Amino acid sequence: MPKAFQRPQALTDKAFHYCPGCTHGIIHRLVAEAIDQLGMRTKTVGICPVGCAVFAYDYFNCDMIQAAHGRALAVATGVKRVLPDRLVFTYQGDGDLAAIGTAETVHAAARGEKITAIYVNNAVYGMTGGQMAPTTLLGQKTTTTPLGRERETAGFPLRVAEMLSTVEGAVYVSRVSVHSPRHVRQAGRAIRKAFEIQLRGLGFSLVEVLSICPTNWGLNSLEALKWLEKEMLPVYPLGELRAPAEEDAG
Amino acid sequence: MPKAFQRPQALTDKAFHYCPGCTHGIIHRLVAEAIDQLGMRTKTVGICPVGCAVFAYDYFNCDMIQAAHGRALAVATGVKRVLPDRLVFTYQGDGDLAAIGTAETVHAAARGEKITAIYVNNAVYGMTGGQMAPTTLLGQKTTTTPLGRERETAGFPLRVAEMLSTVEGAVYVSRVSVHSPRHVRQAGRAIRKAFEIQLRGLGFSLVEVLSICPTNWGLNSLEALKWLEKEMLPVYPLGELRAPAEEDAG
Amino acid sequence: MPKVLMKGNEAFGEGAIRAGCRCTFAYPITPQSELTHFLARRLPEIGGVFVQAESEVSAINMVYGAAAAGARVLTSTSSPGISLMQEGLSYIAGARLPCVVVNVMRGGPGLGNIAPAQGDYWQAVKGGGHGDYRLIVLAPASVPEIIALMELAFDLADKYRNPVMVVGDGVLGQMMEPVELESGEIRTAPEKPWATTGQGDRPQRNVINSLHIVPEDNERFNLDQAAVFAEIRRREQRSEEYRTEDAELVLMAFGTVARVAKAAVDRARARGIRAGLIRPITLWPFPDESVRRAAAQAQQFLVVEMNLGQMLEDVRLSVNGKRPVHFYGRPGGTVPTVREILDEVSRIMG
Amino acid sequence: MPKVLMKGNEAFGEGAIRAGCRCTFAYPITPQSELTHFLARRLPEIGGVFVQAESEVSAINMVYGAAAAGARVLTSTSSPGISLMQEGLSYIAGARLPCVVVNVMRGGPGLGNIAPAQGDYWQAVKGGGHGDYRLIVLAPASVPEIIALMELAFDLADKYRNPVMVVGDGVLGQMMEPVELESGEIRTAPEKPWATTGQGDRPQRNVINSLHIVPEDNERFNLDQAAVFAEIRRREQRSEEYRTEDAELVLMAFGTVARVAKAAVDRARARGIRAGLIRPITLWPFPDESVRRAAAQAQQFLVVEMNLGQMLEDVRLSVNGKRPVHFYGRPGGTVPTVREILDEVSRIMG
Amino acid sequence: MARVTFREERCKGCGFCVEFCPKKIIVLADHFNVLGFHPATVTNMERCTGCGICAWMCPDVVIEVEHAPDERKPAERTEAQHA
Amino acid sequence: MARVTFREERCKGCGFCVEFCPKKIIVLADHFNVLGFHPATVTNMERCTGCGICAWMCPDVVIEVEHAPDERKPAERTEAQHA
Amino acid sequence: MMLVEILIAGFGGQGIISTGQLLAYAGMRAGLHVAWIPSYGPEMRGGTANCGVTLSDTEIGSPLVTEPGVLIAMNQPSFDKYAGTVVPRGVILYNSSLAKDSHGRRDVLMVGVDANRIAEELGNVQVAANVVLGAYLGLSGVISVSAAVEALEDVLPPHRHRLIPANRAALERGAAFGVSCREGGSAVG
Amino acid sequence: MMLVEILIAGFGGQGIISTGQLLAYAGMRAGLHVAWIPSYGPEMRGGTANCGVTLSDTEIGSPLVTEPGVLIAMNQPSFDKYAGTVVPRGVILYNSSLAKDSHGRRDVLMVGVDANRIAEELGNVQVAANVVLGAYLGLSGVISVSAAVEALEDVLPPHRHRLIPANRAALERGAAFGVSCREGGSAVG
Ligand SMILES: Cc1ncc(C[n+]2csc(CCOP(=O)(O)OP(=O)(O)O)c2C)c(N)n1
Ligand SMILES: Cc1ncc(C[n+]2csc(CCOP(=O)(O)OP(=O)(O)O)c2C)c(N)n1
Ligand code: SF4
Ligand code: SF4
Ligand code: SF4
Ligand code: SF4
Ligand code: SF4
Ligand code: SF4
Ligand SMILES: [Mg+2]
Ligand SMILES: [Mg+2]
Repeated sequence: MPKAFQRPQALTDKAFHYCPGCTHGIIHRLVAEAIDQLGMRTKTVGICPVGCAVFAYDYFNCDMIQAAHGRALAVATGVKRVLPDRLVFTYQGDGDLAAIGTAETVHAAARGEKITAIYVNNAVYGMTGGQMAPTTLLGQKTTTTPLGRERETAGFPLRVAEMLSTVEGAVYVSRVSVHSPRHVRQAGRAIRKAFEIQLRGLGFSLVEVLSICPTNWGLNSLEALKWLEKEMLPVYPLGELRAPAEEDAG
Repeated sequence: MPKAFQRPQALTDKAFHYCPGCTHGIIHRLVAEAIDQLGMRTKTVGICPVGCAVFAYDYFNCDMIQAAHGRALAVATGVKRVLPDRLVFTYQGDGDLAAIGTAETVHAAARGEKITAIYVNNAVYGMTGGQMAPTTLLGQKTTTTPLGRERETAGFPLRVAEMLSTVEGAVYVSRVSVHSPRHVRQAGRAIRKAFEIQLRGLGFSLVEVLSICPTNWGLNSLEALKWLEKEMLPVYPLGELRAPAEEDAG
Repeated sequence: MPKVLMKGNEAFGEGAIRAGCRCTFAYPITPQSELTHFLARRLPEIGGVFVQAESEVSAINMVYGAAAAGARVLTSTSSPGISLMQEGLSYIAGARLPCVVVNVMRGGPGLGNIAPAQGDYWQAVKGGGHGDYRLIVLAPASVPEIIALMELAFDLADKYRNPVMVVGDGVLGQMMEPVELESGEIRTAPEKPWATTGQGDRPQRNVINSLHIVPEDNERFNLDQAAVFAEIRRREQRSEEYRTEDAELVLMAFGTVARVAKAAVDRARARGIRAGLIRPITLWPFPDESVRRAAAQAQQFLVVEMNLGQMLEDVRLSVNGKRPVHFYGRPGGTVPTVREILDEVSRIMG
Repeated sequence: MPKVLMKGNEAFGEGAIRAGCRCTFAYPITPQSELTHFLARRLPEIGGVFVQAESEVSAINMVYGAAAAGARVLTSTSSPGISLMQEGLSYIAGARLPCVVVNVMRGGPGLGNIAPAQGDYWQAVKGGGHGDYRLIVLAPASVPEIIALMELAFDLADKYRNPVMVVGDGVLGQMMEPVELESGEIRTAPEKPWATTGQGDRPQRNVINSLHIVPEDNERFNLDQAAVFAEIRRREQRSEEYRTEDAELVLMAFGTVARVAKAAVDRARARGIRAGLIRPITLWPFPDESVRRAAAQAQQFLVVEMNLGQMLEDVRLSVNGKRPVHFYGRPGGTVPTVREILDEVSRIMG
Repeated sequence: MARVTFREERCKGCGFCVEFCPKKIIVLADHFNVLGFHPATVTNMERCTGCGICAWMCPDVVIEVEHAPDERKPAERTEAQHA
Repeated sequence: MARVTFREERCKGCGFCVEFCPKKIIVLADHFNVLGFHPATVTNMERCTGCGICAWMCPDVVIEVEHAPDERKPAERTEAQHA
Repeated sequence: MMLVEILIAGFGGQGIISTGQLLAYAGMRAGLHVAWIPSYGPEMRGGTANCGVTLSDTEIGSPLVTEPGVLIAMNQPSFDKYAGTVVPRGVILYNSSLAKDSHGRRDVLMVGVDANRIAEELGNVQVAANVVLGAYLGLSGVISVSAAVEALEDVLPPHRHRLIPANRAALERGAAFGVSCREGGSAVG
Repeated sequence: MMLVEILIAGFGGQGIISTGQLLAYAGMRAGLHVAWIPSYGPEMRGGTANCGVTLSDTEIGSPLVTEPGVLIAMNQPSFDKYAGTVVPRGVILYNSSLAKDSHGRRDVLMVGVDANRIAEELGNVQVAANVVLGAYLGLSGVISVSAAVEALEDVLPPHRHRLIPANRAALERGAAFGVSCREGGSAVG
């Protein structure tokens, strides 16, 4: 029988180290599928962050670089400027891309670097034990906001996609989620579109993917999917915030 | 005869080191006037940047801190959290606030720090010899874009005010200019309003002031004012991008 | 108060609070994150401020601001985070601001790992930042000592208007040991007439600054600081000596390793080898007085570190060619065992 | 080619281009900005890439990416910028990536000033970043030598897969001297089968990484690197010796100061004092062989630096107590004069 | 008819496949796998449509789906189901 | 009548006051000041309205303006002139 | 001189961390020097947890437990990973509800405890680790079970003190089993 | 041994930098070791500029000119700031169009050159600094004026070679004056 679904070529056979139900795994698969679909596996350089996805270099079956916390987009810039015809992507968490890496993010976008950022927003620092992220919701309890994030002392959730949609070099900015099969499907399309836009040389692309962290949210995986849908979607509405005018991709 | 115009109290008597016609001087005066008007001179802590305004600690007649390049808003955060009832402002150039200091800027805004950033956009790195700034216009010649800024390699001008207007903690974001008496007047009002909003504890405020750099633009001062009006205004439109709903200030 | 088990990382926080610190700016990183959790909970309870910065670069500059405003202020991180703080530390030293910085060291270089290590010794004591400055560097070896040295750290910082670094490692940060929290008095910071708090009633405004555009001015600043550093070197050397009185072989180790080395000293003595230990408590100022004194009698030195040999150079500078100085190191996140050290001791004394 | 007057800062760029570097990521800072101006103009002309990064943190991480992609890549800054690069440098060393970093040193600490200084010696040679790693550090003393050492720097970086730092100071960066640009061959980088260029036809994908989560793995990495460092120490020490053959007093100085010291040697000789000079060209590996050799005969050493005494320690470690080592330093952006050095020489040889 | 296979040793028992299978034919087994989780398994393969949703939702790429060649592509089916 | 005074030693001759004085009564002098610039000066103080615009536009705070007490506030005047 | 180094390992959620702390507190109450150290970092992902406890009558050198004298393995992966690290003549206690002796070492005392079953009988599967700890204490006598029972107050935060009885029962049931092993030699209960 | 250290100072825009480079190139053409160094940084703001040139027949130690043997002061602030730094028996040439001898030093040779006027006569006030340089060369003879004239090609980029005649004239007018001073002793021209 033909395979309706099989492990993408652009994933190695290594088992993920993620917690049960962690949607990092789904997002990995979507990225790998997009690479496969574009036939770019041997022409891709991926850059993984510091964050739960730090071992992504073991998972993506292409040349990979492990970057310092927050600096993946600077590293990607270095790679792409040397190898302009490769597919170059970063895979980063919200602490990595939206806290310590804010300047790298904004300026890779402003320069219109022809790279793609896969930005996993799970509203928390997963790897280091559930601290507040820039994206943590108001009232959300984390290890550094034990009473819930308070606007007076800890400020407001940062909406990276909205922010970057004001930046001219960011030609494709989209927010997707993976909390249901339909959303997984949309997320896959957005990632592929971002890659295509990169390959067409149009500029910087970012796909923000809402993701769950059952471990640090203190929920089981299914509860976590529901929490994402109920709590995160209102603050982080899905959709394409910026896309090239000519709609021939996807 | 009464003084219609005199040196503000919040300026020391020290002569500015700026180049002839450099509008940093006008902006200094406006900040000092706003401090005087609010009667806050002895309750103000100012933070100056690295940039042409690095010596501002010699000019503002209040307690002053000289910060590392780009970090003025982090320093201001430290000050304000310790001394919540003081008026705390930063004075920063576009290299300082919008390049190396991007993360500090975005996150001071996201946290809604009750501080005010006076952001001097002169489309160039003045102090270090006229290199490209994030705000440099397309086609503008600088020492690091000798053929003019090209979108393909150097990207697009960054619009800080637009970007920050997507950030919830930034309650007052305004862009003004100083190329004519009318604009100087508006700029003064905006600065005062920002300070008032800070003192009312509403959140973060930023006033972007378009400014000239005759030296590095290679123009005389009057030509530079015209260039600002003709070239910069279309890219950096003036106005309040964000302001608190209740309009009782100024 | 009864004894409680306390994590090293929490002890850094507890010590800071007891020192009167009400103000922390930090960014999480393994293996020190519990420090941020502890203070994020405790400081607001006692009217203090905890801000999770967007990065270590930002954290150290927030510290700069809070210190300028006169507060006793803390930041804490681990190796890569300390590297990011180097510019800020140089500015803080250049502006003569007191503050305390904790480094719970982990394996390097680069991302390395999160295991205990001591590879940042040079960075701490020689200055990882630019220009001529010094950090006072303290190295506790147990959870109770963390609390004591944190209190000392804030006092020294204020006394000399200089940043103080307290270094631990993954073991020290993660372990729990019993501590007895005496209900001792909370310390308070001395008056800071130089602080930029708003001019208020002061006759003069204050300025915090490290820019001295005229070279001769900057040189004068540097020479004044050199005098401060010399005073610190004279007055603040601290070390623990263990069975050195009659030691033929002196082990030198700090922090976690010193605990292992101490056990090795006992075991060596049991085997009839006259071993002793000098444990530097201040890594800078390095306790060269103790070492010189020991070198008058001991025949051999053995430096044990969790790195490729860094404190080794300071020991050699102190011994100044008078005795052989040996080295045993385990870099990259591994902790030497008593057995390994004993083997090394036997090899030398064999 | 005829001689042209060239600025030191431009010579760094020219040397890089001649070394086959086509790729620079940098952020402007006085006193090295002309380097960015030069390369921003020149590199695009020859099909290269110049990117003005948004900060030094970003610049060094762009370098990391470009080096991983197999390019000969340069960044350049001055003291505070180097401090900001410490995390990135540690990562580059940890990932075994070759690259060249220029530091045109200025007065510190903090913002300090933009005058020539050597206060970043320790930062360069002991590792300002976290963990056990080493930079190869070269110190040219003239504009023509800048070009030569930049070429060497790229070769050494590729040979040992290690970052190389070339240090100058404000004087060296700003001055113009005549250079003769031989139309020598442009160097090219060796094959880099490890580079992450996309797998292409390679049987295996490549990974660039400094994470070794298992301590034993990280230790193995550190020990392998220690062997590389030992080899570099053995093979790559470079220094210039001037009139040392019969010297009773050996001056030690690098960079700009060494030029002044050389003039002082001549003047001292004219006064009948047998002085000589060792000028380390590699600050790391430190030329301890030369120093040891000199110590066999010379009675005294005098180290002259534009700082409070940093290379001094390496000289003392090399001399190892055999001879007195004196120091004369001018920190904070001031340059010692021939006269001052002579006075010091007379005092010692008095 | 379609077939779904599980790399049981990689299943972490998160239950996503169980939750999202439109036919509700997946359950978590009683036994533990080597990782210590109750692994997912299909109770009634006959009813499987080969839609692939279980595989799409599996964070650990545990599941492979095969289906008869003449059927519609799984994407289309899903479209219909979830539009 | 109003009076405008210049701290001549601080003037950098940028010409802003010259350009923006609505009465066009300011010129740059022929001589150099200590800084080496041609400093600004008022040619005909009689015509000065004390509007303060010269002072507002001066980047070096060289200018002080005094005016008779009964006049409108300078701000209002300017409003009228520049609205 | 007495020095015991104990490694406790299992899944996250099995109460590994607090069982280790309980042992440390009990040691403290018994007047011993104690140190506790967890594993930390990304190996936490995928749901494993372990910690080391050192008990000694003299100052403790390194608190790292790399060559444990005692291993408490609460699941199969932990058994597989750590059984080989136990020193000769050491003790391995494993949760025989979830793991079997895959190793077959003869130079250590190997004790299986059907901890999940016992815990379920006590109405709370979460106390399984304390059953095994009880077994160790019963077996070794290194600290009295009553010290451990008293230490429950130290470990459990006030709002969880209602869990004390179940944990106490777990310790005691385990201890009884441990004592029986001591009497009967190596055994699987 | 010959070693001359020359400081050239004035306003930005007076051509200070290129006059210094011209002198360095001229020295190169004359077979000397040369070094040129500008002042740099924020003191550039406010419109001052200066540079140091060292000419020597042996290798040059420090190129910094802190105690110049020769000062060319193109305006009053420069004169005021640097006149005191010139070594005894040194030379100060100043642009008497814009500056006067405010210092009155007797231990140096003090030469005023009405450089702006001369340059204006030559139709280009921007060559004033080269008038003074010419005067120095005429006065000192350290390098021939023709070497400096030839070096104009080295300093001026090709698209500015049309400025060579004016600069040449400036050097020569200055040199003639310088020679006259040498003959006539200290003078203000
Ligand atoms: C310079 C530096 N600072 C801090 C850390 C510690 N650290 C590692 S991952 C991380 C945050 C991870 O959060 P996020 O990026 O949101 O990724 P997630 O784990 O949630 O996927 C932090 C703070 C580090 N490794 N390096
Ligand atoms: C870490 C660091 N990097 C670079 C510099 C050099 N530097 C000083 S000011 C400046 C930019 C100034 O530009 P801007 O902020 O726009 O201010 P302006 O001078 O235009 O007012 C730079 C790059 C520095 N001092 N520190
Ligand atoms: S900690 Fe959170 S983000 Fe990280 S692997 Fe676990 S569930 Fe995923
Ligand atoms: S360089 Fe530009 S910004 Fe700086 S003082 Fe001069 S004119 Fe102003
Ligand atoms: S392929 Fe579809 S029907 Fe079959 S088991 Fe998976 S989800 Fe259920
Ligand atoms: S979705 Fe995957 S990991 Fe989760 S239960 Fe199903 S097969 Fe197992
Ligand atoms: S006050 Fe008004 S009218 Fe008078 S000089 Fe100034 S600008 Fe002109
Ligand atoms: S505006 Fe000020 S500096 Fe400019 S010419 Fe007028 S008085 Fe002088
Ligand atoms: Mg996250
Ligand atoms: Mg600017």
